Formats: sequence, structure tokens, C-alpha cells
Amino acid sequence: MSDHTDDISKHVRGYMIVGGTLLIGTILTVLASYVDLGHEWNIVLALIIATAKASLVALFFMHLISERQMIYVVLAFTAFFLVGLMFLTIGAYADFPPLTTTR
Amino acid sequence: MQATTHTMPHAGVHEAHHEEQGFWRKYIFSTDHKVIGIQYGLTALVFLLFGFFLMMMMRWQIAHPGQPIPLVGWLLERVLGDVAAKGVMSPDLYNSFGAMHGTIMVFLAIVPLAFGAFGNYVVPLQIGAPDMAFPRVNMASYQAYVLGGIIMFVSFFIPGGAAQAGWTSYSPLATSIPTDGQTFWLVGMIFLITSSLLGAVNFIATIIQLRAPGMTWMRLPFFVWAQFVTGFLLLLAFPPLEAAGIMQLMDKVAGTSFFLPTGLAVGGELANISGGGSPLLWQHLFWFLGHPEVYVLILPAMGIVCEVIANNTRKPIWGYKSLVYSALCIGFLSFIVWAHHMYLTGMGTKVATFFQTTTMIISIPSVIILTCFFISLWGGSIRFNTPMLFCLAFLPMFGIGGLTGLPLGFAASDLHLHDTYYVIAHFHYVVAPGTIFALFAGIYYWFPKMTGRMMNEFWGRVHFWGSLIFMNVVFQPMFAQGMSGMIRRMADGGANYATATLQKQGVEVIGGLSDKMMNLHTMILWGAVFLALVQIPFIINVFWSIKHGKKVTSDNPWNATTLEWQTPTPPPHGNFAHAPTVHRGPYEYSVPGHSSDFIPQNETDKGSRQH
Amino acid sequence: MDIPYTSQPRPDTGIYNAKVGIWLFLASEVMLFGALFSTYILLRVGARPEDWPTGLLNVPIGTFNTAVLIASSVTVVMAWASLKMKQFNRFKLFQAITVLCALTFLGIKSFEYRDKFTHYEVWKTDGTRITGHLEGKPMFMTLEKVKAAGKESILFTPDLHHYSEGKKAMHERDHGDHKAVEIPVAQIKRLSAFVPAHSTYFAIYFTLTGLHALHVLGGAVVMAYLFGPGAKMWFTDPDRLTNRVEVSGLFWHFVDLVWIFLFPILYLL
Amino acid sequence: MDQFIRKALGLPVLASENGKGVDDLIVWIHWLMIALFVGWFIYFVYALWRFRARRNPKADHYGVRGHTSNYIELAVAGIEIVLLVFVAIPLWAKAVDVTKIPQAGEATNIQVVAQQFAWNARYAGADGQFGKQDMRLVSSTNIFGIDYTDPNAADDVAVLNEIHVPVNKPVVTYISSKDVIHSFKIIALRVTQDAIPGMRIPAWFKPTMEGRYQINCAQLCGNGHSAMSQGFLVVESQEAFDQWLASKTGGATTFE
Ligand code: HEA
Ligand code: HEA
Ligand code: CUA
Ligand SMILES: [Cu+2]
Repeated sequence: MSDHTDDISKHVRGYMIVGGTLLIGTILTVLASYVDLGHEWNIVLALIIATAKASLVALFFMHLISERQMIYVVLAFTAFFLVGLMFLTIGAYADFPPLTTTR
Repeated sequence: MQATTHTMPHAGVHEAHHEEQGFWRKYIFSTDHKVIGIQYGLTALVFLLFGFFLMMMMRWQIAHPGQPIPLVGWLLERVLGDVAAKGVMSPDLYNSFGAMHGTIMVFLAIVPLAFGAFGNYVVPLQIGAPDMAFPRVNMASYQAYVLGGIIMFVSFFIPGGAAQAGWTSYSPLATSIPTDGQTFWLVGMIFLITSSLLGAVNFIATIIQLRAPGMTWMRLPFFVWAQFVTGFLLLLAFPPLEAAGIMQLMDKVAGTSFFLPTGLAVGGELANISGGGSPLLWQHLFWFLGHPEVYVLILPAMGIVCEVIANNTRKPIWGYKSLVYSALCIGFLSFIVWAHHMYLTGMGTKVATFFQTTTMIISIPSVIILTCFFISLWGGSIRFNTPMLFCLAFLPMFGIGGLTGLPLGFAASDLHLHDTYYVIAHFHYVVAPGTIFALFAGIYYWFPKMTGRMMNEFWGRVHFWGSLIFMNVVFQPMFAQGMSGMIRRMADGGANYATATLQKQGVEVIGGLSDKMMNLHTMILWGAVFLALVQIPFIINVFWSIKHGKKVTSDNPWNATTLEWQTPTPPPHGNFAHAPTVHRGPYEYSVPGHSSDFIPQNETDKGSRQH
Repeated sequence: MDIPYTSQPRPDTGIYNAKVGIWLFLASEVMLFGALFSTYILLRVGARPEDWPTGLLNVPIGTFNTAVLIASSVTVVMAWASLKMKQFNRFKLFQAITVLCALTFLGIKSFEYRDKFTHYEVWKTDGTRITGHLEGKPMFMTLEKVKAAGKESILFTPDLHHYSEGKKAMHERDHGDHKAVEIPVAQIKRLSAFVPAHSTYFAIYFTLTGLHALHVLGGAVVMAYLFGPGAKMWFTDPDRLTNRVEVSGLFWHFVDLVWIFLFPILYLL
Repeated sequence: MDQFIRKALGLPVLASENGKGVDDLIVWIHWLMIALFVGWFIYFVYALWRFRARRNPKADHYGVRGHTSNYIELAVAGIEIVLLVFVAIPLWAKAVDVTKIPQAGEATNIQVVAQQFAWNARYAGADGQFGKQDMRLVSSTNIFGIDYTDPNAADDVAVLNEIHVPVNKPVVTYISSKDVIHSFKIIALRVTQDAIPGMRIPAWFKPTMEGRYQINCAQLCGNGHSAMSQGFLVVESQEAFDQWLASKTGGATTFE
């Protein structure tokens, strides 16, 4: 939330830099996928880059870096519930993996 | 705030031009939260009655399996065809009606009534706002609801009839039934979910942004808090079901296998699908909504109960802050208890421990809320008018429903009670004599604000006592039936499992359903019939009183403190002539040293001393 | 009374209404896509490796589309900044580019979809599996349709490798000759194009990208509206228009953000 | 007292060892519920009578000032925690973990596959080894998807709707389904387990009373759900059971 014109023009440079970084990130992701690190590590690396890119978008393009507290609260709860949904659901499968072939 | 409104007069807001509006703009495509609230209310009441009607026919079938339904049997046969041949309800039809009773009651009746109708009408008034933050989104929300409702309703008449897989629509059953009912159900649900999401965004934004000056968070009436938490439940719990709905729709129409495992057989032979999916995933995504949803059903009801109790005990609600924190706590916890509906899906010790623990924890804030209401009675000067009677009855009824949730919350006792009528009785005590009673109270309580006339008190009492007695006649026996092992969703009411039936076939078994339990069906049927009869005075009362009820003599007939009573009756478009300023908490009743026994929230300190 | 804080922020919360609204909406979108991502993880973990294609999608095209979305994210925030700086014409320019980017993205995506609909896998009764193309490149062909047409065999141009051989095989793809083979219908257990019903991979691929594409489409419509008729608000209530552009931009960034995750998990891993 | 509440609650006959804990938990939790409900209800009626407007025309702004309610709330929480930690959680651990049942070694192993609308069961036969199973081999003549190339499969015994088990010995059932979700429930034995296609979930019980029990299907599974009642479990003496099993042995893995 910056309201002054001169402020904004400073931001514009920032947007360009972030945009460039994102493009570089994309190329990195693609390159990284061609390097064989072992399947798991390829996934981890790809997700790390993706998360970094997503954070850039959220923080700078979506101005989260200078947003009001209330929005943080809403997003924090959302993130928490999402993590709950993912981990508990996936966790519930650990007990009985799906059956395809068994004795 | 004033400044804003002055610098931007009517800036692009079509809603602001409220001079001459034609009939369509005023009543059908209105963006006024009060009109939308009433639209929601009437539509939802019709669905409530329809849902009950479905259940009456089912109760007949349960009590007299295979016998033609009296009065309406022929009609069913005419409109639905073979599924009701000779006026007898076939198992297919029973399953359709059961699934649609659950769906209609939850998504088309109670939520729209509690959240859509009361929330829309009352929340902006109570926080001193001119309207919802996004009036057109509000209208879209209602329209999506109506569309969803129409799709659900139409599905009864398509070949094969409506969805048959229960309101829970478990896969693979839901996609294995070849008719299109489930497709309609899913499309209808997507509309209803969209409606709720739009509503939730609007409510939360309104409460955050449009509170009148001085209306701090801790001065909000509890009803507003309840709606606020409800909004978040809908906002964050519905999307996973929307995702699941889309996936089940794909399974149904595009032949995918999201919820269908490898090696699934249909009619003996391996199904021609890719497989690789998981039926349990649907259950997780469904109950991730399903559990928060039940608090969506109860929180607004608690909000209404709180308003009415404070008003009719003429004293502040005891422990306002604990109420607020408990509601927030319930809201938070309700996202992490869902798998208590799934204990018997092969859940291991660790996961079960987690969900049993959270389930027990979530019962504590409910106990706190109820306790606060009870204690609020102490020292009051209790007026027993119709809204108050319904609210008082809510307390023990919700108590029974809530307490019987506890044995279901432990995995080991749920082992015996799961999918029996004990569960049916548990949740109907919370939603029927619980939530419905609170909603009745809300109708009697806010009716004078909406119409300028009171509802008839005598017929109100008849409605109350009749409903209280027959609700209990209907649902109390179900605890006993469930405990004895009677399973739900039985098109024959369990006749196939009854000792008597088996003996007739010459089979001697241990632990079949006893005659005593089976005979209770008759009693429940009559209970339901009388329950329906005592609704007649209510329906007449509602419509009669609009024109002929006793006129209110003031804008504040109940001598209440909250802001909705400080507007003209009924409130005009834009609600308040001037933005009210709030000076005090919501329930300043019987303040010592004050001449009248209530102080409205917007009364200045000076004004109050002049009395 | 009119509805307050449609263009100016409310003093105590510091935000105007629509921004609260859009963030709440985005929170619900997070849960929507989050549930689908959870599904992706579960399906993937549950799938046998040979049933989960890797390296089947066209990476250069996907990369290009990613770049298109990122570029549009820059232009959409620039459009907003231009309004903030009171440069209406520049806003129009950036807004137009954004809409064009959105359309480009959708165009490329539909091209990709088409490609998949004409690509087939045959499961033979002896347990072997071949991917490739059918004679005449039809879409959505199935075994039932082949049988209904009374054909005894199909003419099939196999790919040089099957996706279950993994990415290695794909990298080593040489441009040898694709010879069509004839496969008797009697030897076919299952025949499916790369459509959602093909496997859980394509089920989740089409659901995720389809839902994402719907979001792109919705965003494009709003953006086009603000470029066209909606832009007139600049002359009556410039602050409110700026807010609208910001809010639609927030939605657009979110759509971009979702794609940033979709791209690696669907194309690269 | 104990018998009284069991009767008052309407708990059905109990014919298994594993069901004892379930019943006890149900009884104890109902004691808590009754105590709370009766306590609150008495208070409730008294308060309504004492503070009705006619008797008490002027309300007291402050009302209750003590902290009794906090103690009640704490007590409720306390009792719940005790029940949870000392009863419910250990009980569940025992109920679901078939490797930890008493005398696991002697257990009768049965594989149950539900279908619309009947119960199939399979015994390992004389060699005590189930044949290899693959759900992709399922057909109308091979309900369990048995891999007949596996020598262990040769003497497996399959039955439809009639499952026999010996008395006083734990029974481990591996429950699955072919088509939709069903639920394997025998009320008097306090055993319930959803039968989910694509999963095979173990559940166990230990019958203590000879006789015939009906198998209930507790999960909505289509229009025959209420009539999915032809399945029976017969609990009999070890000798009778052995005889019965022997009479079935001989490659009866398919049905007519
Ligand atoms: C509004 C709806 C609502 C509410 C509020 C609740 C509240 C609770 N529910 Fe319920 N529940 C449902 C609606 C609701 N439920 C529905 C619809 C289903 C079935 C869905 C289906 O399968 O189709 C269900 C099913 C259900 C199950 C799954 C059962 C099964 O399928 O096997 C479980 C298990 O844990 C459960 C537990 C609980 C618990 C612990 C609470 C707790 O929150 C309750 C806490 C409340 C109290 C503890 C009461 C406190 C009051 C007092 C102490 C005062 C006493 C008062 C007087 C004497 C005047 N519920
Ligand atoms: C909010 C939810 C809700 C509500 C309120 C109700 C209300 C009722 N329900 Fe239902 N029920 C469910 C949700 C609900 N139910 C669900 C989710 C299921 C599970 C479905 C499944 O298995 O999938 C279920 C299942 C269910 C069953 C089990 C069926 C089975 O397992 O086979 C039974 C059996 O008796 C039953 C009965 C009743 C009765 C008698 C009422 C009565 O209390 C109804 C009372 C209604 C009224 C008294 C009507 C009042 C209306 C008016 C007064 C209209 C006024 C109109 C105007 C002014 C215009 N319900
Ligand atoms: Cu099988 Cu119900
Ligand atoms: Cu629940």
C-alpha cells in the first residue's frame, strides 16, 4: 500500500527485477530436472525453486510484504488448515496402504 | 467515514440509486440485504417443509414396509413412475429420498435459513451498516442457491430419479449407480458451494469493514460473532468438497478413477476403468467439510439463542468473552476432528488417537457456551414469550444431542454405535429440536422488525408445545433402537434383521432386532404425523400475521439493546438515516441506577443519564 | 447511507472492502487447489511407477507458457502502477498486453490438449503396452468404437519408447523411422487416448490444468472488461478503478502462482 | 447397578470377549452424560421457576459472581481426559491391532470379501496358507482374484454367506469388498469393520457363545442394502468346525 507517485515509480524497477528473477527461476527448474539427483531429490529441488518463485510473486507482486496484519491472520489460518488436510489425510493412509496384490 | 461518503456520492454504485425500482428490481433481483434475507428465508422454509415431507413418506415405509403410502402414494406413482409402483416406496426411491432429505435439510434448508436469511437480514443491521459490503455478490449468492435448489429438485423427475448414495455420496457407490441422479446432485452441489463461498466472503468482509464507529470487536452482539465464525467455516471447508465434487463428477462423466481403486468389479466382472484411485480420499474430503458444516448448522442457532435469552432475562449474557472465545475455538478445532466419522474405515491407532483427542477437546467449548447460557438465567427476570420458550427448549435439546456425541467420539464405543439410529438420534437432537427451534425463535423474534407486526402469541405457544413434545416422540426412541443395533438407511426399517422375520424363515439367531424395537417405528410415525400437524398453526401464523398481526407500537417492541431495533420498522433501503455511533456493549440490560431496564448500544452516556 | 470504504481504506483496518474480499476469496482458492494437490500426492504415491508417466508432456511448450504467465504478472502489476502514477494510456497498454498473454496461454494450452487427445496407448492381451498414434489421428477413439465400426485391426504408429521407460529413454530419443504396425482388435485389451480416463495421472493432469485454465479464462474476461467498458470509471472514480485493477491483479497473480507449482509437478517430475 | 444400566441403555446381548471393553466404555460414558444432564436439568428448572418475571420483576445486572461453573467445566474436561487416556485409546489400540490379540497364534484366519449383496469368505485350507491374490484377476468365477498359479491356492476353501468359526478362539477377518463399500457388522460380537474396495483391513473378535449370528451390512451399498441379510456366522465347537471345514476342502474356490 504505497500511495505516492514517486514511491510507485521506484517500485516499478522492483517489479522488473522480480519478473526477471522469476524467468531465471523457470529456466533453473527446467535445467534442474535434467540433472539426475535421484528421483526424491529432484522433487525436493523442484519444489524448493517453485516455493521460492511463489513467494516472490506473493510478497512483491501481491504486496504481501507490506500488507495489513488481518490478511496475514487469514492466510496463516488457511495455511494451517491446508497443512492439516494434507498431512492428516495422507497420514491416515500410512496404516493401511491400498491393496493391489497381497497374500 | 462521513467524509468518504461525501466525496464520492453515488460513485458508480448502482445500488445507491434506490428511488424508483420496479417489481423485479425490488423483489426478485434485489441487492438490498433485507430483501435478499427474506428471499433466502422463504425459499429455505419451503425446502425445510419439503425435506420433512420426504421424511414423512420414508417413516411410513419404515413402519409399514411394502405397503402403499396413504394419501400421496398414487401421486408418487403418477409423477415418478415405476419406483413407486402401486404407491409403494421401492428401495431405490427410499434411498433417493434419504439422500435428498439429508442434502435438502443441510444445504438447502438450514444453512440458507440460518446463515443466508438471518445472517443477511440481521448482521448489517446489528453492526450499523447500510448494507452488505458487496450487494451484487450477495444477489449472485442467492441466485446460485436457487439454481442449485432447482437442479436438486428437478433431479427427482429425471429417469432413475434423484441421487441414491446418501447425503455423504460415498464413492464407489455414488458413481456405480448408472442413472443421472448423482450427476445432478454434484452439479447442484457445485452451485450451492459457490453460493456459500460468495456469501461467506461477503459476510466476513462486511463484519470486518462495515462496523459502525464505536462498534469494536468486543461490542459485537454474539450473533454477529457466530456468523463471523460460520463464515470462515464455509470459506475454508467448502473448497475441498468442491474439489472432491469436481473429481467425482469426472469419475461419473469422464470415466476417471479418482475414487475408484484398481480391481474394482461391477456385477462380477472387472470394471473397464484405469483404477488406481482411493475411495477413502472422497471420505476425507467430504468430512473435511462435513464436520465444520455441522457447526455451521449450530453456531448461528447459538447466536440467536444468545440474543433472545439476553433480551428476555433482561440481564447481560454471563461470560460474553468466554462465549466469543469458545466460538472461535470451536471454529478452529472443527477443522481437525473430521475423521471421527471414519473410525471404522480401518483407521490405525495413531490417527485415531489424534482424532479422538481433538473430538473430546471440541466438546469443551460447547459445554462452556451452554454453561454461559444457563448461568445467564440466574438472577434474571424471565419473560416466557414464544421466542424465549423455543430458546429455552433449545438448551436441554442441544444438551441431549451434544452429550450423545461423546460416545460417538470415542472410537471403541463408536464401533458399536456407528451407522446405527443412535447417530441419527444424536444429530437430529442437535439440528431438529436444536437448530430448528432456535430458527423458530429467530422468526418469532425478528418478525416484528421485518413486518411491523407481531405474530400471534397463543398459536405460537401451541406450535411450541406441540413441536417440543412430538420432536421428542420422534427422536427419543431412536437412541434405544440404535443402541440395540438398528442400522440406518434401511429401506425396510430393519425388518430383514428382526428376530421375528428370521423366525418366520426358520432361522434362529442370537441378537436379532427385537419386536419391542421394531414396534417403536409405529410410535415414531405417529410422532412425525403430529409434528407435521402442529406446524400448520405456524405456517398460518406467519402469513396471517403479515397482514393482520398486532401492529407494533414502537420500533423496539422487545425493549432490546442491539442496533437492529434502533432503525425504523421495517428498515428502509440503506438502513440508517445516519451512521449510528456505538457507545457500549451489546447487552446492557438492567444497569443499576438507570431508569429503564435497557440501554441501546447507540445511546450516548449523556442521553442515558437524562432518563 | 451509502456503503463506505469502497475506494478509501477503512482507517482501523487499513484496507478497502474489495481487497478484504479478494483475499478471503483467495484463501478459499488456496483450499480448493490445496485439496487437489493433496489428491495429486496421494494418487502419485499410490500409483505403480509404470502407470505414472514422466516426461510425457512437452517441456519447451510448458516453459514458454510459464514465461507467458510470468510476463503477464509483470504487466498486470505495471498496469496498476500506471494508474497509481496517473498514466491512463500506459495502463491501457499494459492491460491489453495482459489480456493478450492470457489468450496466448489458453491458445497454447488447447493446442497441447489436442495433442493429447490424439495420442494413444494400447494395452495388449499379452501384457505389453504401446503408445503412439492411430491412423488418421482421430480424437477420443475407444475400443468400443473400433469394435462398433466392425474393424478387425487397427493401424498404429508406435512411439519409439513407452513412457514407463522413463525420462532417460525420452532423452535418448533418436529420430528413427516411425513404422505403422497393424494390431488385431482381438489382441487389444484396452485402448485409450491420453484423456482423463486413461490413468490417474491424466485424470489429475486434466483436472488441475482444466480448472486452472478456467481461472485464466475468468481472469481474462475481467481484465478485458477493465480494459474496455470498465475503464471509463477512470473519469468518475479513479481511485475505485485503481482498486479494481489491483484486486483483479491479485487474482491474476494467484493464478500465476498456482501455475508455478503445476508446471514442475506435471511437466518435469 | 451395572446390569440395570445395561438394560436401561438397551445394550444387546454380548457374546464375545472383545466386546466387554466396548460395553464398559459405553456404560461409563453414559454415566457421565446422565450425571451432567440431570445436574444441569435440575438447576435449569429451578432457575426458570425462581427467576420468572412474575416472581422476580427486576433482574440483577450482575447475576452469578462465583466460579462454580469453571470447576464444573474443568471436571467435565478431566473426566473426558481420563476416559480418553485410560480407556478409549488403549481399547482402540487393542481393537485394531490384530498382531497384539491374545493367542494370536491360534487365531482362525478368514478372508471376507463383500459384494452387492452378499458375503464371501475364504479359508486357507489344510496348508494354512492363503493363495496369492490379485484384485486385477477378479472375475465372476474368481471372486477373490486368486492367482491359481500359486500352489498355496489349491486347497483354499471359499464359502458364500455361511461362515463358520470355532468358539473361544480369536478370529481374524481380513475384510475387503469387490464393488462398493459395505460394513461387516455382527452386533452381538461387537465387531464392525467397513469393507472397502481396494483395501484389505484386518479385524478380530473372539466369540464366547455357540450359535448362529446374522451378519449385518452397516454401510449403505445400494438398493439391496436393507436386504443384504442372508449372511450368517456360525459359532461352533472346534470339532464341529474342523468337520465342516474338511467337508468343504477340495478346491471349492469357485462357485457354480
Ligand atoms: C449441528 C450439528 C451437530 C453438532 C453440534 C454435533 C456435535 C457433536 N458431534 Fe455430531 N454429528 C452431526 C451433527 C452434529 N454433531 C451429524 C449431522 C452427524 C452424522 C452425519 C452422518 O453420518 O450422516 C454427526 C455424527 C457424529 C459422529 C460420527 C458418528 C458415526 O457416524 O459413527 C461423531 C463422532 O465423534 C460426532 C460427535 C460429536 C461431538 C463430540 C459433538 C460435540 O460438539 C458436542 C458438544 C456438546 C456437548 C458436550 C453438550 C454440552 C451441554 C451440556 C453439558 C448441558 C446439558 C444440558 C441440559 C441438561 C439442559 N457426531
Ligand atoms: C439439518 C438437518 C436435518 C434436519 C432439520 C432433519 C429433520 C428431520 N429428520 Fe433428518 N436427516 C438429516 C438431516 C436433517 N434431518 C441427515 C443429514 C440425514 C442422513 C441422510 C443420509 O442417510 O444420507 C437424515 C436422516 C434422517 C433419518 C434416517 C433415515 C435413514 O437412515 O434411513 C430420519 C428417520 O427418521 C430422519 C428424520 C427426520 C425428521 C423426522 C426430521 C424433523 O425434525 C423435521 C422437522 C421439520 C419441520 C418441523 C418442518 C418445519 C417447516 C415449516 C414449519 C415450514 C414453514 C414454511 C413456511 C412458513 C413457508 N432424518
Ligand atoms: Cu452392503 Cu449395505
Ligand atoms: Cu463430526
